[in-house]
Amino acid sequence: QDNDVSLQLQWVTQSQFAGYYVALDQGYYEDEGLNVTILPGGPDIAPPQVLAGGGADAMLNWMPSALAARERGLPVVNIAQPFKTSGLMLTCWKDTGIESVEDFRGRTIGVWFFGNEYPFLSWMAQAGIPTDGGPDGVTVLRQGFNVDPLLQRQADCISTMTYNEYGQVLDAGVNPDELITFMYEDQGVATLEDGIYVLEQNLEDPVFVEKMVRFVRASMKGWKWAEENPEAAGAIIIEYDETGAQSEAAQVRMMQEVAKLTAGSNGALDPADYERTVATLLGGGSDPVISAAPTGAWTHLITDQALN
Amino acid sequence: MKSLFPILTIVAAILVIWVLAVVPMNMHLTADQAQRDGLMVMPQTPAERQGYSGLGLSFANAGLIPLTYTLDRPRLPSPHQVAGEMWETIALRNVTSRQSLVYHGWVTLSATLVGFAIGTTLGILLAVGIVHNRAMDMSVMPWAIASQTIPILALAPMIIVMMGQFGIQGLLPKAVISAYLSFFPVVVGMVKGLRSPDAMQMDLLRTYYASSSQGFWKLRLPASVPYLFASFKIGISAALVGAIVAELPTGARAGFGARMLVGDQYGNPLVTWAALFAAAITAAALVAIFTAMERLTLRRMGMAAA
Amino acid sequence: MTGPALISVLAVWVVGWFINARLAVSRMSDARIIRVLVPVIFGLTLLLIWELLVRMTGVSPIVLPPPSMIAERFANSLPILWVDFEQTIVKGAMTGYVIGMICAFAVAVLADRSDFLTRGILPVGGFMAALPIVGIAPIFVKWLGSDWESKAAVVAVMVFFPILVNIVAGLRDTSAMQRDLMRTYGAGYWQTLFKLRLPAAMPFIFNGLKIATTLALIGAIVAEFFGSPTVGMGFRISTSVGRLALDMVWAEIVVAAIAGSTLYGAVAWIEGRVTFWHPSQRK
Amino acid sequence: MTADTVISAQGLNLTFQTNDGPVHALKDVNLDIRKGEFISFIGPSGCGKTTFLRCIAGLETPTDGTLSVNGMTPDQARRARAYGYVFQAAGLYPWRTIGGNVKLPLEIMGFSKSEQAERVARVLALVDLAGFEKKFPWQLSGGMQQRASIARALAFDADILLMDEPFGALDEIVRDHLNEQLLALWARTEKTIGFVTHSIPEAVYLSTKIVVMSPRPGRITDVIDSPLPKERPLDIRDSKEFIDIAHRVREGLRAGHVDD
Amino acid sequence: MTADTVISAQGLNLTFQTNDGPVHALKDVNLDIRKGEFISFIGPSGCGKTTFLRCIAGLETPTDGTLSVNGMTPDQARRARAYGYVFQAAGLYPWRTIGGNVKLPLEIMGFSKSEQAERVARVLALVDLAGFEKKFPWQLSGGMQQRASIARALAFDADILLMDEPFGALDEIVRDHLNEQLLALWARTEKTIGFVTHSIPEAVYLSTKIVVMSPRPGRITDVIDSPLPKERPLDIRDSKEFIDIAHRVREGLRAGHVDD
Ligand SMILES: Nc1ncnc2c1ncn2[C@@H]1O[C@H](COP(=O)(O)OP(=O)(O)OP(=O)(O)O)[C@@H](O)[C@H]1O
Ligand SMILES: Nc1ncnc2c1ncn2[C@@H]1O[C@H](COP(=O)(O)OP(=O)(O)OP(=O)(O)O)[C@@H](O)[C@H]1O
Ligand SMILES: Cc1ncc(C[n+]2csc(CCO)c2C)c(N)n1
Ligand SMILES: [Mg+2]
Ligand SMILES: [Mg+2]
Repeated sequence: QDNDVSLQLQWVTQSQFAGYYVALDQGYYEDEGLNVTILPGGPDIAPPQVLAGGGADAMLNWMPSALAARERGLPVVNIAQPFKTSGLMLTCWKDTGIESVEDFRGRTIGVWFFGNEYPFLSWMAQAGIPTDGGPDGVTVLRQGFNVDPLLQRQADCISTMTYNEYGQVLDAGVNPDELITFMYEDQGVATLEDGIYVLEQNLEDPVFVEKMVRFVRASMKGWKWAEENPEAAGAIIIEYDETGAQSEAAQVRMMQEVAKLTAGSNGALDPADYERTVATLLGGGSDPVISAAPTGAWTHLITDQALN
Repeated sequence: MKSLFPILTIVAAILVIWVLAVVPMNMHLTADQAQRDGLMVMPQTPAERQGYSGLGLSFANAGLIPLTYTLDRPRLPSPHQVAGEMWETIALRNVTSRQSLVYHGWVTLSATLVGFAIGTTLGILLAVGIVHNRAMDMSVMPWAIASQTIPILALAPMIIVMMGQFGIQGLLPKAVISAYLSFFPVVVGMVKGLRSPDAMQMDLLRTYYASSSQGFWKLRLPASVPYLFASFKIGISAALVGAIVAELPTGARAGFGARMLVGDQYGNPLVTWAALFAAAITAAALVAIFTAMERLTLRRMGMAAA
Repeated sequence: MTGPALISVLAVWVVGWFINARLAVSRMSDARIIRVLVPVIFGLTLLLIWELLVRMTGVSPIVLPPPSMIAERFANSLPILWVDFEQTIVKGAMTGYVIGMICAFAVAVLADRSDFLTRGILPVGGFMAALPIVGIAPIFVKWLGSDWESKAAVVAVMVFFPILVNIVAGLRDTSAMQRDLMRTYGAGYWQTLFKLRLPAAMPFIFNGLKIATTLALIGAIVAEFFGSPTVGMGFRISTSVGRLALDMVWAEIVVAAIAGSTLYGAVAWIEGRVTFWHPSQRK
Repeated sequence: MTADTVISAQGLNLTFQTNDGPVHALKDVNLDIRKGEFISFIGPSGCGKTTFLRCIAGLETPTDGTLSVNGMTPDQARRARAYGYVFQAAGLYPWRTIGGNVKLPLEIMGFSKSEQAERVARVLALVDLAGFEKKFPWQLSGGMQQRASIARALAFDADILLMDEPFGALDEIVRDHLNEQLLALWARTEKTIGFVTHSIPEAVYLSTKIVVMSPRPGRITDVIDSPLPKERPLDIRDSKEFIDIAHRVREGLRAGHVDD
Repeated sequence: MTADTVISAQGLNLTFQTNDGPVHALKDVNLDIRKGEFISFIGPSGCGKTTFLRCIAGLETPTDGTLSVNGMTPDQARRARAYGYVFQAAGLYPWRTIGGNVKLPLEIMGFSKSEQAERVARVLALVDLAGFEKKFPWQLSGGMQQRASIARALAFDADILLMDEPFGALDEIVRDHLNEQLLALWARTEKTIGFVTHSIPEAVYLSTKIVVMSPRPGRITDVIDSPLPKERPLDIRDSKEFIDIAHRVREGLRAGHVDD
């Protein structure tokens, strides 16, 4: 059916994806005549793979991962970029004595892999710090899905999202002044996060394009609503969370933080952000994430129509 | 029921060890928290405390011991915390609520049962083929063993993506993974069972000039029933594990697996532990059901007392 | 699926099966080469079908790579595969296997001293064995850190129960007559254990050890999904999925299958040496 | 070979190929069995008694020589269900009642339901097991189980009955009793019976003809015709005639016996 | 009870508690066995032969009555390793060679290594198994296995030998042969032998005294002293005397036998 859209998320239902759930809940998709299915992600669900397998029409992805997929021969294209700012950061114990990036040498740092390691690796490459665990470099831990490695001091620093894991560290009773954080944005190594991607060949189909226009329009409407109504958006997330294990307070807080990241975006990709992301990734030293600047990795085709 | 008392004894012993272990396991976190709350903690900085073992730190801060039992995010929750969480999510919630472990149990169980049905059917068919066809016997068995050395968690996302490609979502992909884990014990057990009639019993049928299908229905199949039940009992717990594993990459929406993952990701260990125990209890109950069915069937077949 | 693909797949299947069917009923079907050849041909047939299907139906290699691509990746990544193998199998799985085995022996001998303990330990052990690995793995990672120690612990827990059950069953497998014989000699508990019950239990014990090999592998790999250093088979599988390097994922799966089958074979080989006397080992 | 010969073996040879080389289980066996005879095969372990019986039953194929059963090849005779076979152990299926076990061959041979019931009742009565139809094998003593297995072989009323040490596992008293009953049955039904045994008294008590066999290679060393009357009370075994035949059988056995 | 009584049972009773209620396995058993006697126990299945032997061996505890072995309680006698016990099946440990099996009791009783080797060689020669020391049980025939198990019981040279149907599973010829050897051994060593059997000829051929037992409740119904000379060639079994005793035993058995 040609009004059906399925969207593959990168993680389980949470406020990181509030815009879409709000659009669904508030009937924005319906208003556009769309029948949208949101597919939550999970560990080891690779959205590009789902897209390649035809399991979804569109996916959310971090741009480094999407560009890497593109180089691997899966031509995905960014059609919209609701997240303007990166929420990724490293959170460290202050009492370890870490004050600057240089102090990472000899430390153990938790990093998410699964396509989310690219920003970190580029950063370290630019800072000239090896990641092979030598005395001069950092020892990288493949971080699981929680903040325990930090709390239990198995790692000196871990990766956190401003909107999620950082809050969990605080929830565990840690005071912000016990911690020192390194925002990727502040380090000049920020890469674009949650963007909407589709397969390139689908964009040759005017029907699909038209469908995506409506989808992006409704989604952005959802995002803006969520930014303005974080409490309500958190409640909506709780409503859609089938596990029943999420707490509303945490989701509301997450929404408040996410709102800061989506605030600067109307949905259209800012080419300058794109160029910065590519530059960061290409600066990846001996083992760069992408070997050449990609072409055609994004388009304003959809947003131009959607935002009119 | 003469096993009840020994079981209770062992359970009691484990509970005692568990309760004792809570203190050293949680002491570092407790000490950190106590310090933030302005209590006196020895030694004074978290970094120094890292040098201590949990036990050592407990001796240094005996006064903090009660607090180790009430942490919100313990490394090792105390038994009463887990029991409390289970009581709350099993007994106090409406069974249709998403907060109810009964609801999640049903989500997992339905995939388990479908997967088990597929797995056992496949396993039995394969066993029949192996027993009746020499080529199949020689070809399939080594690969069946190799198939079980493949980490299912690695295959699960691929299976789910591939099935998603054909528009199959929801229960079925989970069931397929659960079937993958449960077919093997059934094949092994059934091959053994179908081959359990001795040469004399087989010869007897030859003297009657019985066809091979008569041999199957009148001899091999009934003879394999005890083996079948043994396989069922292993297969059903394997199927449950499969369904739980499959719940992680299916979008971790609902079910025991989803609860375990989400409990872990959002720093809620009690949710994880409660789901873990609920899953083990479910497995035990399923096995118990098959044990009862086994007893009933064998008694009806006249094989119970033999 | 397209017509030609279907036809060629069917053709490959028919040819492969025909060869095997002939070999299986041939006069030399008991010869060692045939016993090896038949499963190999079967495997090759499946691989060929896989290759054909992937190539002819145009499935993206990001979803399912063809075997040829996996083989190429395997050949080109031997050093990485080797360090992953060391980390996961040698450090994680083997250590855990040995620890689990030793614990199982200790508990079995303890339980064996009294019927009361056996009655209590077996059901409780069965209950603990039913705790799903995806639940216990994160807990052990939390307790013991991301490196191989937590993997070894997961493996030890997974293999403990099947081995224990088999030892206990094996120790009970002596006939009343064999035990009475020892009584007529006025033999003590340990004499009876070492001279009668342990040797008699060996076929059971090896049964448990064989089951445990595959469990050990799966346990070590799966536990890495919940936190690990940047090496190891589970780490590589998970990261490679994220990087869409499915050929690497399958190369690791091949390593797992080879390692698993080899370990299984090794245990079976030792079993053959130790239980040479058992009817199932005699020709 | 006369007109009423039912089983005839001429120059029968059978060699098993084993890992330790060929085993000559039967060598140059010649034997004619006439209708209504009760013929016992006796000999030490491994002399080929079972193998010979299995050849007759078409369960084993001789490497050489000819063998005919009711004028057919053994395999044809098997397909024609020409004989009932009783194994050493009762071998009843534990999941079937006694009645169900006896019914088994009838089901396989496609007898009608009513015919099945009727025959089961008749043969169970014949072996003194009327009333035990609904019991499971483990609820019966060893002797009763063995009687049930004989009933099973009788159910489809073949003319030939082949029995391979049917009473080997039973105690002497029960065995005596079953021997008596078997004789009575034989007298009543006029079946041809081939009977393998290890026991000299049993062979002498039952048979019209005793075939003494010897191992390595398995062969017939003596064929002794019994002059005992058809009517045989149990204490015929204390008679001079009986003891003489037994003595002759024992001598025959001893001669062929290779110490192990 | 005279001075040379080695085993003495007075008013022995043993009741097993089973799910189906109590089983009276031994009722009022009185028996004295003198040194050097060869005493056989015969009777139908379930009459308590095994149970009685096990009581003597201290493997079973009587519910009532007194039993002494070598002047001790059976349990003391067991710990003093006063007897060798031979079971119905050879029951050799398959993972030990023949030599290793015979050595087993010696290892347990702590004989020195050299003594072990010497005794193994001696008893294996005694049962005609010299040269088979390195073989595994399954490489031997049933008769040879049974001889090995007798060697095992003889290895530590107890004065009493208790044998529970040791030849039950063997064929008649092999059995004859072992009976002959057993008699020779007994004559040479002057051991006291308690022997359980189902076979009337075997009991008569071997014993100086035959104890006939009867089931439900298990009890002694007859004790027959054998007038046969100590020297017994195998064909003594065709003698009038032998047949008379056998007849008496059979009558005794029949009287006590309840048909199953
Ligand atoms: N299927 C077989 N394969 C190989 N050898 C066999 C097979 N069946 C029997 N034999 C051998 O053939 C010989 C005769 O065996 P058979 O079973 O006929 O002896 P038997 O007289 O019935 O002995 P028993 O009294 O022990 O039953 C023996 O040496 C035996 O080992
Ligand atoms: N451990 C036991 N528990 C319950 N009942 C027993 C036990 N051992 C023997 N019996 C019963 O005691 C009775 C005597 O048994 P026993 O084994 O002594 O007989 P037997 O004369 O040796 O018979 P057989 O010739 O069959 O060996 C039987 O009814 C038997 O069922
Ligand atoms: C193995 C694995 N690691 C990370 C992610 C995805 N991911 C994307 S953003 C984020 C932080 C969410 O708060 C996480 C965890 C995944 N899907 N699988
Ligand atoms: Mg035989
Ligand atoms: Mg007995």
